[in-house]
Formats: sequence, C-alpha cells, structure tokens
Amino acid sequence: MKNTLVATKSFKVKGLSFLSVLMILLLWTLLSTLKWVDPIFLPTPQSVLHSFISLVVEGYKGTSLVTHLSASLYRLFTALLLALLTAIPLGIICGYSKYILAIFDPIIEFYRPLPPLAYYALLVLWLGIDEGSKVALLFLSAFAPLFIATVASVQRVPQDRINGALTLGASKFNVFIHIILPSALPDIVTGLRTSIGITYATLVAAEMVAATSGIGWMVLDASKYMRSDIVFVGIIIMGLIAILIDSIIRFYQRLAFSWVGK
Amino acid sequence: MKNTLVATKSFKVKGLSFLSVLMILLLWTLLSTLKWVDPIFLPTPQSVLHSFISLVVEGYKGTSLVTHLSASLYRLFTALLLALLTAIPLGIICGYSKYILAIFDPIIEFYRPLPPLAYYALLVLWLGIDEGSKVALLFLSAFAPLFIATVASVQRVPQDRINGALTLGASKFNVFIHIILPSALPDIVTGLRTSIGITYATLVAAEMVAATSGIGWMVLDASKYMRSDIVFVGIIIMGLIAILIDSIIRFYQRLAFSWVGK
Amino acid sequence: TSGSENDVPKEIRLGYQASPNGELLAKARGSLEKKYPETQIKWIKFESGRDINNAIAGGSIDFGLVGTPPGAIGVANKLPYKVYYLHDIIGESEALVVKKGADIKSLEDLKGKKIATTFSSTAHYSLLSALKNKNIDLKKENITLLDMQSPDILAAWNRGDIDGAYVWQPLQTNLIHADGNVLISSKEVAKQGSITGEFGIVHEDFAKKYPNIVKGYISILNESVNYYHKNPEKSAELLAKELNLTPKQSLKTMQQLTWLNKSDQKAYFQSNGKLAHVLKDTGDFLEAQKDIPSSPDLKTYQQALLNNFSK
Amino acid sequence: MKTSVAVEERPKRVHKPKVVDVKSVDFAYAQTKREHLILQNINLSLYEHELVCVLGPSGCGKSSLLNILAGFQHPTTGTVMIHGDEQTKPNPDVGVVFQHPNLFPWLTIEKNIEFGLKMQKVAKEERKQLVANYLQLVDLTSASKKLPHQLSGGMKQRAAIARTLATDPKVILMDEPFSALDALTREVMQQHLLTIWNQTKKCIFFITHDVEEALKLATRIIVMHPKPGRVVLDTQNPLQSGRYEEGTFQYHEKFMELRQFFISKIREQA
Amino acid sequence: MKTSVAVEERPKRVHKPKVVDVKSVDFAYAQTKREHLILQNINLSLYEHELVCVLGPSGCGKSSLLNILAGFQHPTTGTVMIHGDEQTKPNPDVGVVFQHPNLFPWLTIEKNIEFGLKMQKVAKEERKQLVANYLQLVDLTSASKKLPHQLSGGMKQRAAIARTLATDPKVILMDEPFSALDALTREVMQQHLLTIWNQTKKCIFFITHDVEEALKLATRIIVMHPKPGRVVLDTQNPLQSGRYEEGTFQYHEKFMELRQFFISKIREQA
Ligand SMILES: Nc1ncnc2c1ncn2[C@@H]1O[C@H](COP(=O)(O)OP(=O)(O)OP(=O)(O)O)[C@@H](O)[C@H]1O
Ligand SMILES: Nc1ncnc2c1ncn2[C@@H]1O[C@H](COP(=O)(O)OP(=O)(O)OP(=O)(O)O)[C@@H](O)[C@H]1O
Ligand SMILES: NCCS(=O)(=O)O
Ligand SMILES: [Mg+2]
Ligand SMILES: [Mg+2]
Repeated sequence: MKNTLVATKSFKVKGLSFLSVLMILLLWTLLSTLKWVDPIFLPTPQSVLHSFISLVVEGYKGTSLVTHLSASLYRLFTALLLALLTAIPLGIICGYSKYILAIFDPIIEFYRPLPPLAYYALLVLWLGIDEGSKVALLFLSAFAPLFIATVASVQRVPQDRINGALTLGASKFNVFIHIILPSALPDIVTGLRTSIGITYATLVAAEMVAATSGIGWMVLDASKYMRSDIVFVGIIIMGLIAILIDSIIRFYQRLAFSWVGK
Repeated sequence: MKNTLVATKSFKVKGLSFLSVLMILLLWTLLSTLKWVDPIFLPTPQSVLHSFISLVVEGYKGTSLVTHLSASLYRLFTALLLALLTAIPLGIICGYSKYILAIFDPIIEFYRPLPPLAYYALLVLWLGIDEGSKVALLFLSAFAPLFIATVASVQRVPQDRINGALTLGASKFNVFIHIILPSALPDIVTGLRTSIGITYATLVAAEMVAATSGIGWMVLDASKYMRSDIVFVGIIIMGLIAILIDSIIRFYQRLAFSWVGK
Repeated sequence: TSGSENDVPKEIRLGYQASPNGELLAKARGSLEKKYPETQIKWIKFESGRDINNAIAGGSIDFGLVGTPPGAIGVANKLPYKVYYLHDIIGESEALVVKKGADIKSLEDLKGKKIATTFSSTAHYSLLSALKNKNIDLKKENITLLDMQSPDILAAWNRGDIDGAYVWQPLQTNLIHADGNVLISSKEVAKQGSITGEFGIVHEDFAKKYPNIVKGYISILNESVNYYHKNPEKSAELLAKELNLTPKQSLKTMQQLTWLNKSDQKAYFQSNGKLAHVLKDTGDFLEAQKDIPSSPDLKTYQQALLNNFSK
Repeated sequence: MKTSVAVEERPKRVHKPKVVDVKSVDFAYAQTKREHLILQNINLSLYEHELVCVLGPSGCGKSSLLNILAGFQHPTTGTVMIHGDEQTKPNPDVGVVFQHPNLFPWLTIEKNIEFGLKMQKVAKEERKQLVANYLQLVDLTSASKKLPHQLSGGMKQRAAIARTLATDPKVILMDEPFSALDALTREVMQQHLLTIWNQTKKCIFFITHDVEEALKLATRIIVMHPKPGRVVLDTQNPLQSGRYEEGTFQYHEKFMELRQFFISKIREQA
Repeated sequence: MKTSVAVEERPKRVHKPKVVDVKSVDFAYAQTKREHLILQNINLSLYEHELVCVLGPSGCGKSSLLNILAGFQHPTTGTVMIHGDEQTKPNPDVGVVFQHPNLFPWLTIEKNIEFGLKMQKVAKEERKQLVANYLQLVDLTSASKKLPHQLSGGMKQRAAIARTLATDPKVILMDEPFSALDALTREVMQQHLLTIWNQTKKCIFFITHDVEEALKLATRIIVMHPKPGRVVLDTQNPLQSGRYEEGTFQYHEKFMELRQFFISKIREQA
C-alpha cells in the first residue's frame, strides 16, 4: 500500500476529488431513481441508506451489525496478531542470517503467490469449518508479506550504523535492541500495512465457508437473496473500514517515524 | 513482488535451500506413507505423482489438463491485457496532471482495498455467470496496482531529465515519447509484476462461480470430492506457474532495464 | 416484439439442477436436441436455485429450474423471467438427514447441533418451516445453520464437521449411506402446510421472442413425464448416470417427488391457481425471515406465471 | 578582514557579440508570497567567448538565475534576451549542463549525444559525423557504445558536455557541473572545459561554489548575495583564464590574495 | 614535474605516548582471491595529540586501513595494537567519525551523544553532565532536543564528533568527515576540529582527499599508493597545525609549493 496518490493536496485538487465523488453519487441517483438501471443491479442510494439504517437498528438476520463487524475484525486481527508474533521474529532471524533464510526462503517463495482459495480447501480439510480454518487462511495471507518486509528491513540496516554503535561500546544484544529494531521498525510497519491490505482482501473468502456471521458473510448471504442494497452497504462499509485502518497506521507512521528518509 | 530474498546465492545458500525442500519432501513422504496422517488430509507423494500423470494423460472430468490451464491463463491474460490497455494510458495521463488524477483518485482509493469476492456477487449479477464476470473480476484486481504504479512512475520522472530534453530541442510530444515513456517503463513493468501477483491470487475466486474449467475450478471441485491428491497437484502446478511467470518478467527486466538504479 | 411462429434460436441455454424429475429425464433422453437439431443446446448445471436466479438476471441462460423459495425471491425482485412449468412437488426427496452417532431422535434434539443446508432453497425453507411448526427458536436452542452447497455438505459430513443436513437428492442417498438417518422429510413438512416444488423459468425476452420454443419445450416435458410413468425402470436407468446413483436408488428418488405432466399444470397455473398461492406463502415466510425486504401481493406472483395451460 | 586587491568593478568593454541580455529581472516562486523575491533587479550581458563564473553563498539564487536563463522558470518582471530574441521556453539555443550528468540512462553515450541532433531533424549522415566529432572532442570515442552507468563520473560529465555542445547552443549554462567529482577528476575536467571553450569559443555561464575553480576558469567573475538575490560584484578575472597553463597560474603572485578577497566578498553578508 | 621541497621522510621522534601500533599488516577481502592484496605490509605508529592526515588516490585502501584500525575488518596477517592491546573487534577505545554523520536518526542529538555513555553504563547523573559538556564543546546546546534530520549537515557532523568524543576513545578515526559539506561549512568545521583537538589532545587519524585540508589540519601527513595499498610517504607537516591561525597560514610562503608537492606525490602512480 502507499499513501493517497495526490500527495500535497491543494484546495483545487481536493475540490476536484470531492466533485468527482459527488458526480458519481449523482449519476448513481439518476440511473437508479429514474429506473434506467434495474434496482437489483443498482439499488437506489435511498434504499441503500435505508438498508444501512435498518442494519444499524435491527442488524442482519438477527445479528447486529456491530456483531458482524466485530466477528470479521476479530478474525482479521487474530490472524494479524499471530502473523506479527511469528513473521517478525522469524523475519528478524532470517534477516540476520542468510543461511537460516535459505531454509525458509523456498517455502515462502512457493506459497506466497498461491491464490488463497486454492489452499483454503486444504485448510478446511485439516482444520474443519470453524474459526480455525478461517483464521489460518487469513494468517497465511498475512504472514508472507510481513515476513518478507521484516527480512528486507533487517537486511537494509546500514552496516555503518551497526559499526557506529559497536564503537560506542554497544554489545551485540544492545545493537539488536537499540539499533536493529528501531532501524527496521518503520519498514516493518510499512510491511504490516501491505500485509493488512492483502489479508483484508482475503476476508470475504475466509467467510465463504460455513460462516454464520461477519461482514463478508453478510455480503455473500445478501447476494443469495438478491439484496443488492445490502451488498452495497456491506461493500461501502468494508471500503471505509479499510481506509480507516490504513489511515490510523499512516497517522502513527507520521507521528513515530518523522525521521525516516531524511 | 520482489526478487527472491536471497540475492547473491552462494553455493552454501543454494545447498541449504535445496536441503530444506528435500527435508519437506522427506517429511511428507514419511508422514503420509507410514499413515501417520490420514491420506485424505495428506495424500502420499506417490499418489500425488500418480494423479499428476493421470491428469496429464486423461485430464480432469473429461477436460484435459492443458485445457484447464489454458482456460485459466486465458482469463488471466485477457484481464491483464485489458488492464494494460486502460490502466497504463489513464495512469500516464493522471501522472501528468494532478487535476485529472484528483478525479479518479477517490474511486480507485475506495475500491482498491476491497476484497474482490465482495464485489464479485455484483459482477455476476451485472455480467452474468460467463467469462464476462470472471474476466471483469480479474481486470479489477489488475487495474488498481497497475494504475497506481503508472501514475507514480510518471510522477517520478526527474524534472531535470525533461528539462534536459527540452533544451536539446525536443518537442512536448518528443519528450513524451522519448523521455517520459522510457523513464517510466521500468516502474510500470514492476507494477505489472505486482499486478499479476494480485490478479493471480484472485484466479481461484474467479473460477468459483459456474466455471466448468480452469485450474482453480479443478482444485475447488476436487476439494468437494475430497480428492486431496488432485488439490495438491493443482496447488503445486499453480505455484510453479506463478514462479515461472514472475521469472520470465524478471528475466526481461534484467535484460531490458540494466540501466535502472545506476 | 414477439417472434414469428417459426423463429428458432441458434442456441438455447438451460440452467438445470440434478433433480430426479422430468427435465433431467428430457436431458438424459436428448429430447430437446432431437426436436431442434439445428439449434445448439447448452445444458449448464447448477447446485441450487439461487445461482440460477443470478444467471438469468445476468442474461446467461434462457431457461432455468428453481425451487419455490428462490422463485419467490426472483419474483419479489422482479427478475425478468416467467414461470412456465411446474416440474414437481417435493416429497421425501428432500429431508433432514442426521448422523447416526449424533443422538438426534426428534427436532427437539437439534439443540446445540450444527446443521447444514443450502440457504434460500426448498430445503432451507422446509427446515425452517419444520422448526417453526415446532416452535423451536434457533437462537434459543443454539442451533447453528450453515450455508453450504451439496458437494461441500458431503465433504463436511465426511469430515464430521456437521451433525446433520437438510438436503435433496442424490446427496440425500449418499448421506444415508454414510451413516445417516432421515429425521423428517419435506413430505411431512408439506402436510403441515409448507409446500415446496420445483418449476421452470424462462427469460422474459426469450419467451417473447420464441413463444413456440417455450410451448415446444413444455410438450417435451409433458412427454418426458408420461414416458416416466410408462417406463419407470428404463427412466431410472437413464437418470442413474445423471444422478450418479444405481438405477435402483434412482428409481427410489424419482418416486420421492410428484412428477407433473401438462394436464396437471392447470390446477397450478389457472387464475387463482395453487402455484401463485404457494409462492405468495413462501414469499411471506421469507419476508418474515427478513430474507427479502417485502413480499409482493398475490397479483404480482400471478403475473409471473406464463399461463399456457388454461386455454 | 580588509583587503586591498584591485579589481575593476565594471566589466571591461568587450568588443565581442552580445549573446545574453538580462534586463531588470525580478523573480519569485509562484507558490510563495509575491514579496519573497528570490532575485531582484538583475541586469547582465554575456558575450561570445566569455566564461563567466558565478559565486555566492548557498541559497543566494544562482540556480534560480540559471533556470530563468534556460527558460525553466519565467522572470516575474523584466526580460531575458538570447541573441536578440526573448527567452520564453527551453530551447536548443541555450544549452544546459546540470550538476549531475543527467544523461538518458537507457541510451548509449553515442545516442545521448545524437539525441539533440535527432530532435532537430539533422540528417542521419550529418548526425553521424557530428557525433563522431564531439565524441573525439571530449575523448570518449572508445566508450561510445556504452550505457551511462558503465562510465565513471568524469566520463559521464564529459558526455553531458558533448551532448550540449552537439546542438550548437549560443550559450551554455552550467550549474556546479564538477562539484560531484573527486579532486583529481575535477582538475582534469577543468582542463577539458578550457580546451573545449577555446576551440568552440562559446559563451559559458558557470556556477560554482569553489573560488579556486572560478579563478582558474573564468574570464569574468560575478558574486551574488542573497535575500533578495542580487549581483554585488561583476569583474574581469585578473588571472585571465586565456593565459592558463597547468602548474603556472597557481604560483601567480596574486592568487592567494584574490582567493581571500573573493571568499571574504562572498561571506560579507552570509 | 620535479619539486625540491624539503620534507623529512621519517616522522620526527615524538616523545608522546604511543596509541596505535600497526605491525606488518596485509589485508585482502575474504571473498576476493588471496593474491588481490588491498593492503601490503603496513607499519604505522600513532601517538597522543597527533593529527595524522592520510592522502592517496581513490581506491588505494585508505578506508580499508581505517576499517582495520576500527576493528570492522581483520588484517589477513600482522597485528594492530591499541594502547598495547590487540585490536580484535569494534570497541569504544577506537572512536570513528564516518563520512556521513551516521547519527541514529530516531534519537535526539542529546540522546545520540548519550548513547555511548549509556552503553558503557555510566551513571545517569554523570551522563547528563558529560552530555552537556560535549554539547557545549561542539556548540550544539541549543539544538540538543532536535532530531538529526532537523539539523544542517555541519551541525550533524559536529554532533557525530561529540558522540564519539563522549566515550573518551584513545584514538579517533575519521573517514573524509567533511567531504559532503559545502566549502564554507567545511572551513568552519576544520576550525572546530582543531579547537577540539587542542582541548582534548586526542590522537586523530583523518582521511581526506583534499591536500589543502591535510596541510591545514595535520601534524603529520601520510600518502598511500594503490595496488597493493601501501604507505609511500610519512612526514611531519611543515605547516604545523599547532601554529594554525585563520587567515595567516594560507599565506605561508611554502603553502603553494607544498600543495603542489603532495598533489604530484599522490598522482605519481595514479
Ligand atoms: N522550487 C522552489 N520553490 C520555492 N522556493 C525555492 C525553490 N527552489 C529554490 N527556492 C528558494 O530560492 C532561493 C534560491 O535558491 P537557489 O537554488 O537558486 O540558490 P543557489 O544559489 O543555487 O543555492 P546553492 O548554492 O545551494 O545551489 C532559496 O532561498 C531557495 O530556498
Ligand atoms: N567490501 C569489499 N569487498 C571487496 N573489495 C573491496 C571492498 N571494499 C573495498 N574494496 C576494494 O578495496 C580497494 C580499496 O578500497 P578503499 O575503500 O579502502 O579505498 P579508499 O582509499 O578508501 O578509496 P576512496 O578514496 O575512494 O574512499 C579498492 O580496490 C576497492 O575496490
Ligand atoms: N431442490 C431445489 C433447490 S432450490 O432451487 O430451491 O435451490
Ligand atoms: Mg544551486
Ligand atoms: Mg574511502
């Protein structure tokens, strides 16, 4: 992932973006309200808003929207936490030693490009249809990019910086704690952003098999009953959450890593 | 995507990687042949090899393996071609003008992080169950990363280089053809690699709805009948194809862009 | 613009389900291919009615087969199709099969269990109706309903992920053979008032353009049902391949639903006929389940029926 | 520190054709406030076969002035005339050699030098001849088929000079072209530049922060001061570069004195 | 070109304590062939309150020698003794100032200077005092709370020197520490260095490619030649830096002569 494309947003640029969103909403309203497009294909903004409100008030199929959201986010963040706890330590070790890296490299290089749904079938076979396989799928999606970013970030720590610390009397352990970790951290966080992006993209797939809750399941279920309005609500919510999560991390990056690249 | 992690591979490093693969194969053979793990969960390497041969000879469910592969690759490359033909020109224009970019930016920033399966339901509704919706899904996966890479690559062309060409008498058109394009090309190709990676990850999802061919469909179908051996074959083939495609592009990059970053 | 009498399309695309009824027999016998040799006939298999709804909405097929719930959903959503033929009324062919070891003797024993079914299908509808008739609340009893398609249900069953499944044929037979017991079937649920059936739908545009093809296909289906009544063994043998069952098993499944020929259709299609009422009931039930925002009035359902039979 | 070196504050009346004429140029960057003038009231004439070195503290506007001469930026008020025509946009009359070689990295050295000729639709045969000549002039004939990244820093900068020369500009602007080179290479490049300058008799506008370099190369030295950028000294170089011969000039009795004079002049306000 | 400047080829016998002793050091990089010696038979003693400048063409092995002194690389044969102990790995007896400031970018200037003290478990109170002293020595007290990227190049390099000084090393190695600075800043930094050196009386090993810088700073000048890297000249600087005062030394009658002598000495083989 990267920052929003338009970096330094002038008033004019912001205005144009705003106008563009407005135009899309207008076009949508026109197309759907005037019935130029069938409402199963394109529900009216009003009906989407109405569905959104009723989702907030009544929930979806007996489960509140918050519960759906938290079910999804729980899966997502459990997987990410597991990935953090495994990919980062392993990545740091592999960044240190190219020999240890050589052991894990072929495995990760092989599974990384695989479509997650391809091995989801196996995961369901191994772990059953419950949360286990869902979290495992998300974990595997999260692991590879985070591991790779961590390895690269450790490999990228300038030798001069390490040498500098050594001549100042730092022990190997201190070099690790006071030099390697803080040097690698910004890149690891950037890797985390990529990782979250990729994992997020797998979220709906993970809720495809035998889920009974989750925002992804909601969208899939609604589509079975041709509830395009709810599909739209779900998609909009998912888009906004993704942007929100990324913004929070970016905000943290700006705050904590003002020194990077300068 | 990035180059294989272990950059300059010494003999020792290669040997370790080889050993690691060997160990995995050995472990697999042991676990499955000695029936420590149920063959439904972990088919023996022999049975996987056997299935592979029978797939090559007889095909899967009346369709030859080559047909399955070409069905998938046809979808993949049609989508990529469409993305190339749209994302690159649009990306170049948006790289030139931040105002035009401001118009498209919010749309792409919104849909980019969405899980593809979330909008697949809509695509199926709009475009039917045939190739149209499959290719559209893959196209949308391919478009965003390629567009973003193109915009960034054009924005990154050094102003000095453009100024230099102007003082040598280049017209605006010549600057575009002889400076912007060749300067941006290496980054665009790198963007293409990312794009292929993301699109490839969506391949199985695209073959989930009403497909009757494709390597992704084969894996999904086999998993429904608990044919783990075929799932394994499918996954291994998919992994190898991904590595092959990426290697080809990387080879081309090394050949054509030896000047980059120097 | 409606087409002329002799208009024949280059291609007819039919979305079918592996249900042991007249359409599957017509497919097995190649009747349509024989009747329209100049036309390319494309049979596309679907696992359930909801996918057929999607396919017809996107214009991917001309004909389809759906159960009453997906049909009601389609009508409620004003999908561009018309109902042209009621293939069958579902009896024992759809049933709740539970694992022998799961210790389930009655619907009340489902407490805390995991049951799979294909959501928005006839089976789902029958299951929910059965539970409702017994006043069993899913939430209170902590019953988990899982949405799966037939092949996934089989895999989940074999792995032991689920305790039971409300399914149709041929899967039902497979589950029974894999240590399953039938707890309740749609026949009983129908007796309680929740009737399910499977009917044919045709895309509006196609019906307008090729009315004669629709009529022609109806006569094929009629002929097919009659053939079955005359030659049940022979029919069972033909369907055995499609269902992937033995001929004997096939025959049994065929007998588990009521096949309807052309003369049987009148009662369902004529003005104020049964089918519109069944659809209306189904739609209202779905509305109560919050599956659809609102069930339209009876007239809307009536208008969705192509009345070829009252004349 | 006071010095009493005698330098003439007015450039000598030169009887060579005028190439560049800068008339009362003010300049401010568009996005900054109008009051923040980067350059104020610049008046400057440059003549053929002149090598003008510009000195001044960092940020005094040297590069900004060069950008205006090149047509990369436009004066806020005032005009720049090149050979009597107003300078409105970058064009091959005004060649630029940047601080970094700025070659097109995907083109061979040969093709880089040919680029400007091709843009100006010089016939193929003639192009070939010209490229060969300029390759020889900068002593790169043997490296002609190489890509820029295969060359050393000094070779690249020479190729950049050849590329600029090939389009036969009326004036060549150079922005600290040798500052990225190591001391020995820099000295060699200075030699090269003087040789080429003597052969082509171009008008060269040369920015440097190295007083020694200015004294070695220039026929005329300009000192600028910041806030706003302006010319505070414009003088003939008493160590006329025409007389330059390696190993002799640095013993010139006035060298150290002049060096000190210019350094203090630059520092005066910095 | 022949010069007849009289420089003593042997360092003057110095009656100061010996800090560094390099004995018959050969060096080759591990991955290259054993025969490709980067350094051959280096013998060198460095004393307290010496400021040794090392000159030599690019690639002659200056940085490699420094890396060995610092313990970043190990001699293939021979030994390096620091205050009588063999140098085996980087340690705070040998301070290093790199070409780029190499500060820890996430730590404030204060924390950067404190880093070495913390690593050596100096008590908090004492640390504070020392940091304050060194901040004052390099005139950065007012910038103490800033992050490195908020400082100018010269300020950063001063902070780096303070950081190294704070751990009280026996010898300070500097690899072209001022080469990335602009001319004016560099001159200021040279002043600073001399002041600090005179106050702390450290032994400083200073690599530069700038002959003028060496003449200005050094008490002793070493010239190296490449292939394999070796010391070809090791001499006291006739313009003893101890006598340095701004504005006077450059008028030293021998300056231009010495400059020319060293340049030709460096070039001899390059
Ligand atoms: N693109 C720009 N936008 C706004 N201000 C600028 C821009 N470029 C330079 N400036 C400002 O204009 C002034 C002059 O800059 P300029 O680059 O011309 O100085 P210079 O003399 O070339 O300095 P140096 O010796 O460091 O290259 C500086 O104050 C600088 O901050
Ligand atoms: N890590 C390395 N591996 C192999 N060879 C190296 C390595 N580092 C330097 N060299 C080689 O060792 C020789 C000496 O390099 P060194 O960096 O010590 O020279 P130097 O005198 O510091 O040059 P400069 O003035 O350019 O900094 C050179 O030929 C260089 O190519
Ligand atoms: N047996 C009918 C299945 S469905 O069409 O209702 O999904
Ligand atoms: Mg400048
Ligand atoms: Mg060096």
